[in-house]
Amino acid sequence: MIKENTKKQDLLWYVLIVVLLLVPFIPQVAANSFTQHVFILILLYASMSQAWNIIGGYCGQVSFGHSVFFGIGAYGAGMAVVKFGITPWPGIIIGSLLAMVVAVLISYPCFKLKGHYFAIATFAIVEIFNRLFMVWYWVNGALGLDYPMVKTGWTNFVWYRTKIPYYYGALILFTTIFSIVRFIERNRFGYYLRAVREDQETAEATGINSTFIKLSAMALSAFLASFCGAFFVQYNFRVDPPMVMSLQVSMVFVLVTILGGAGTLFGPLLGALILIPLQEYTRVLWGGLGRGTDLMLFGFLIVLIMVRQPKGIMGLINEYLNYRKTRKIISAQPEINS
Amino acid sequence: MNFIKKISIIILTTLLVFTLVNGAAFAQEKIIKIGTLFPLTGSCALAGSRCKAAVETAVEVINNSHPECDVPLAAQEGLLGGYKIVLVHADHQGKPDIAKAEAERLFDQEGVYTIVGCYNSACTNPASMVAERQEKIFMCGCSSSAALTERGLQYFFRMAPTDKTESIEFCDVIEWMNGTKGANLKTIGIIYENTEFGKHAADEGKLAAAEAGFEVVVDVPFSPGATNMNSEVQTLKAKNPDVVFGACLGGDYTLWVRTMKQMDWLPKMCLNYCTGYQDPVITEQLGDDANYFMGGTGYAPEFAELMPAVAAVEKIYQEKIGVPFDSDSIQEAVATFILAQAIEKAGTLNYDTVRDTLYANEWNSPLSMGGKVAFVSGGQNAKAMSMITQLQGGEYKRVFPTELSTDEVIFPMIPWSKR
Amino acid sequence: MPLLEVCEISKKFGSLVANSKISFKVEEGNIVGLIGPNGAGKTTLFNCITGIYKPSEGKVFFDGSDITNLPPYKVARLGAVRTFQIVHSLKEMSVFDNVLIGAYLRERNTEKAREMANQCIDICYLTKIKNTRAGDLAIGHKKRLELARALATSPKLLMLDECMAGLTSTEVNESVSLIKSLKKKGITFLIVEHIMEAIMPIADKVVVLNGGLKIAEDHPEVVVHQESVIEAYLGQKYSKKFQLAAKGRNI
Amino acid sequence: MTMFFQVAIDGLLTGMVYALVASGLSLIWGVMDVLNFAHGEFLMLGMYVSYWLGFLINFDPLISWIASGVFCFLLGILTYKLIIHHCLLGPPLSALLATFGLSMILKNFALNRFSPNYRLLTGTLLDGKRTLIGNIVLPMPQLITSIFALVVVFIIYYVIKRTRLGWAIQATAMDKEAAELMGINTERIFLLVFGLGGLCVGVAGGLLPSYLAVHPEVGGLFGLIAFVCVAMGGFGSIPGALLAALLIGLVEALGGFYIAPVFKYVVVFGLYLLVVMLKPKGLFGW
Repeated sequence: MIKENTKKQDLLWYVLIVVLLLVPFIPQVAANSFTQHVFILILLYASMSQAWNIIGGYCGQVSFGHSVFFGIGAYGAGMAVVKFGITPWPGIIIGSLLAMVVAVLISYPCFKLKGHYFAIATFAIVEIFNRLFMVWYWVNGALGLDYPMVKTGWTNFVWYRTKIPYYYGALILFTTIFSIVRFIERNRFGYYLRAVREDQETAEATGINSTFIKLSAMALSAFLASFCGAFFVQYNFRVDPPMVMSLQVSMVFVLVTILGGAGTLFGPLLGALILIPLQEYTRVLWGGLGRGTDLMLFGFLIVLIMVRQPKGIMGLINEYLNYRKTRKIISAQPEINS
Repeated sequence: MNFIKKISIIILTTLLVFTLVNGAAFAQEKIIKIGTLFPLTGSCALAGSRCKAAVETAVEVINNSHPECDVPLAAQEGLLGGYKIVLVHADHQGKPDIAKAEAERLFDQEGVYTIVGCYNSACTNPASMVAERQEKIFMCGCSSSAALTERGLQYFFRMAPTDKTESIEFCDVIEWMNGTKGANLKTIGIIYENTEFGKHAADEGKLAAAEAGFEVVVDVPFSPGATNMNSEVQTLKAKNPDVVFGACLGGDYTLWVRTMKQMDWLPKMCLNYCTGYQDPVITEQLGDDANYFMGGTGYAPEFAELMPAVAAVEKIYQEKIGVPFDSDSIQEAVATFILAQAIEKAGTLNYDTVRDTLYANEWNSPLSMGGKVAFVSGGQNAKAMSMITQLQGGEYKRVFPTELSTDEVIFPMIPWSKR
Repeated sequence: MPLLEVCEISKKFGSLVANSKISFKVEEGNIVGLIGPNGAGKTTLFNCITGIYKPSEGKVFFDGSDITNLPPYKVARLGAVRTFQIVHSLKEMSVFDNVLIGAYLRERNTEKAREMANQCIDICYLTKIKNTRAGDLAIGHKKRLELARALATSPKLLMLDECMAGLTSTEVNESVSLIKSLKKKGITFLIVEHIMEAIMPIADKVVVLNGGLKIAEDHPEVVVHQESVIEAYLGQKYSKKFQLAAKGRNI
Repeated sequence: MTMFFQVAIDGLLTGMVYALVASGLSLIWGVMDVLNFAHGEFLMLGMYVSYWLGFLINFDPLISWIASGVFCFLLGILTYKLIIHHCLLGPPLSALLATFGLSMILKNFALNRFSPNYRLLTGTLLDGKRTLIGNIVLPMPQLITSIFALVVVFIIYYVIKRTRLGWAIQATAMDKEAAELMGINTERIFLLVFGLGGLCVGVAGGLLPSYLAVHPEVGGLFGLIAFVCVAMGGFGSIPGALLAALLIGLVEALGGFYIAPVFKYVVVFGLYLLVVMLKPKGLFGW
């Protein structure tokens, strides 16, 4: 039965990728750069949240500190292009490795903390990083780094007139991160992550080095988040601390994942699919009024989902599936009896 | 179950509405769409909403016949023989990434001809790059970062004086005071919000001070939206500079002044970049405490005799938003007028022609101080100027340059205890 | 060489002495019962052995190596695996996944680990409920799930902390027979237990603690006759019963 | 030296306001294990209540804190009924995110209704008054607000430690099920605790407009600092929150003055990290 499920899921996964590959060929999308923008953001935010999901969802360590890693990746790319005038790729790699190191260094002491204490400690870390980057002269502090005009193409990962390559870039990012998580989910590491989430003491008693597991999950998560940060900069041609390294950015990671369903493979995608178009289109419709109507609606939706289904949209779907299953069983019962 | 249905209905309606809005073509042919892009939510929402209203005012004057207004294009209706301007508003929330996305949407989806914006320099930068890449014109009213017009963009025009010119003017004032009044001002302190805007202003301030030979003894960046500014003011007080340059936005500005009052400290002279200081509600909020501060001002209601044409336009503006123009918002109106004038003069909507026309002429602009606008390469308005004013009895008195001044500077600032 | 050797273990919490110089040995293939009244320091001793607490003094040797200050997971990796008095199941995961996590300790390959987990589930009679969420189980099943997860790690020594408390008598019997059959497979047991009927018949040796001290260590039938044990722990009812039984045997 | 004491006193005065904001949060956290993300926005609305009373019918903040306290009490109760109550069943994070959503709603509601204008009450009773102790300046609005804060914190503490209601709250905090068995209506206790949390922050909000401008974004940093105070003080401990708040106020002022103003929050958050590294459950945590 498990086997069967896996196959079904595999099929769903391949279909999804093929559909996403074909999205730019839909004439409506191809003609509409804003729709492309929304699609890119969906993929990017789904990837970001999936990176967070590794540590926050599967491993249960709710970190509000991911914008630090996101920001380091972003600055890696930004510094390479703006300060050193080279292609962003070395910066991205160095940034991501650096993010990994920073993740391990800051989370090792923090893992001593439990629950809300951990969450608030990560808050504090974001605020500290944010304010330090705000005054760090070498990375231009509060001024931020603005991209100069550079040659377009994959070497610089910059395009000015089209968004399709960005779309495919985001798709590559998305597929990579989702595949990694999908692989993890079904293997030893994934089970260990969940064991640590559920009960650390039991996990230890079963021979799991929970500190190592948490640290490696954090490192992996930071590495992937950092890639997303680099993509974000390459897409927006600018990086400054409030944009990439603030509590608000961190909240996006958490929000998307939890809304979709933490600790599930498709949760982040579902969360992004709902949240991002909502955010973008409400802004388009009501943002111009300048009355905060869009953000009020956005907040209202978050409250609504949390109140009605605290486990997120995946929880909703699971509930629905279970409901159907039990109904099937119930309807099958009389036949057995008779 | 029910909930799934509800959610999907919500989402579907949202999408549906969006597609409808997107698809709805304007029936009227003779329109020019112009996008506005300002921070309408978030910490700069106040300034953003004023700028938006200023653009609306300008468009109102251009589109309809307003013979009472003595500004170009007011008497006639529309442009190019009947073209009307239609505004599309967008909100960038003070975030550069959203500014870029919205600029793209305005150009690609809404099909606007040009964008007026974005107040925050950090947002103007990426948004104007979008325009530049598409070779479309971007009109910037009041973003003050000098770097914006040093990028060598072809299609970017900015009306307001930069913080660079303001800084130089500040130093001129100090020199003038030293020269004519024997003020003996030597040291400068800078207090600024640690954001793109504040940092730029402070950097330019330091450069200008160094060039003029003043010593910057203390440099206090602070995080905007602070709960208190005790340590900031204490730091200033400890170093006790003769002159303080301030770059603080509204809420922080009141907090700053109040804190100085509590600490019972004032510099001899206080010069502010055009922000919190020239907000029209500041005198209402701070009462007498607001007095004797000085700053660069591009426009204040007290300038009526210098700029007689503003009053009629300001009336329309005030109906919309309840306060008079301030020097930020009026620049956005100027931007709109200049663009309209250029289109009218060029006689076409071709971007290159309009751009060349913009560069080639000196524009008559009754809403700008000095009444003229002319652009130099990079898009800076070379005629942009501001005056140094001092708040006296709740009014912005012109004090420098001397040829336009009406009142004497009250120097040094009257200490709190003697008010 | 004994499989587990506890040498002079003491554990103090501030001024409270929970264990004082306790020593005993567990031979390979035996079932050793660790008994004593509430607060005797049994669980503390367990925690000292498995590395959850660091003992104040003394040493623990397992399978020839010193495990005194090793962290819990290293102890578990060496093959000494415990269960908890208050069940700690991984609530949001299914029974199968719970056991699978145990199986992964020795087997990285997912397919093989699954096989192993299935075997352990069969052994512990959990097959029917293997897809149930662990948090939804009844207490009896939870206790057996703990056992199954520990078992899946292929331990040399299984340390059970009151794995029968709160079970019905049928369930206790099931568990007893399960332990017996596992013993035949060569697993050594160290069992903390309150239910005397369950532990006495199967133990090869019992160690009795009282007030942090070891007061007896011997074959169950011998222990129950020791005055100190009777007084300290068994109380009137059992002592009479056992003494009667002993008398009966004598006659 | 005068400078040092001046700065330290300023810091302590700020700290006491933090304490009042944080004690409400601490209460909620301690009893329900819920972090209220909208706490700063409660403060903001409390400030608006006080501001409008002052602006429209000339009430002094010294009176209108009662109104804003009551307002935030009701707001707390409403929040609990409509949102938190439902979230308690889910994972611990759901309440946090729901209140995050709520904070967005409240912030933008204020923007929508009251416009982004910053507003400051002028001509209040205490406006601009100061006292001097030696060379040290004590601004009256801050001083009175701080004293009020201290009194309210002590009252709350007293209520919890010494009254029947307080015991019921404590019992609920320690073990909800056991408390229910003892005949305590925990549902009502939760409701009340959320109301009390709102009350604390409402009182703070009522007093602040006498020297702090009100605008829709004003609550953000207060909320964040309250979080840190609470976590630093320890799980639900009001004395802990008080001590932490005073410490934070002090460190903020001294750090801001002796290191650099721009680093003052870095110092505050750094201090928090240091404390929890040494005592993972906060100063008074258990």
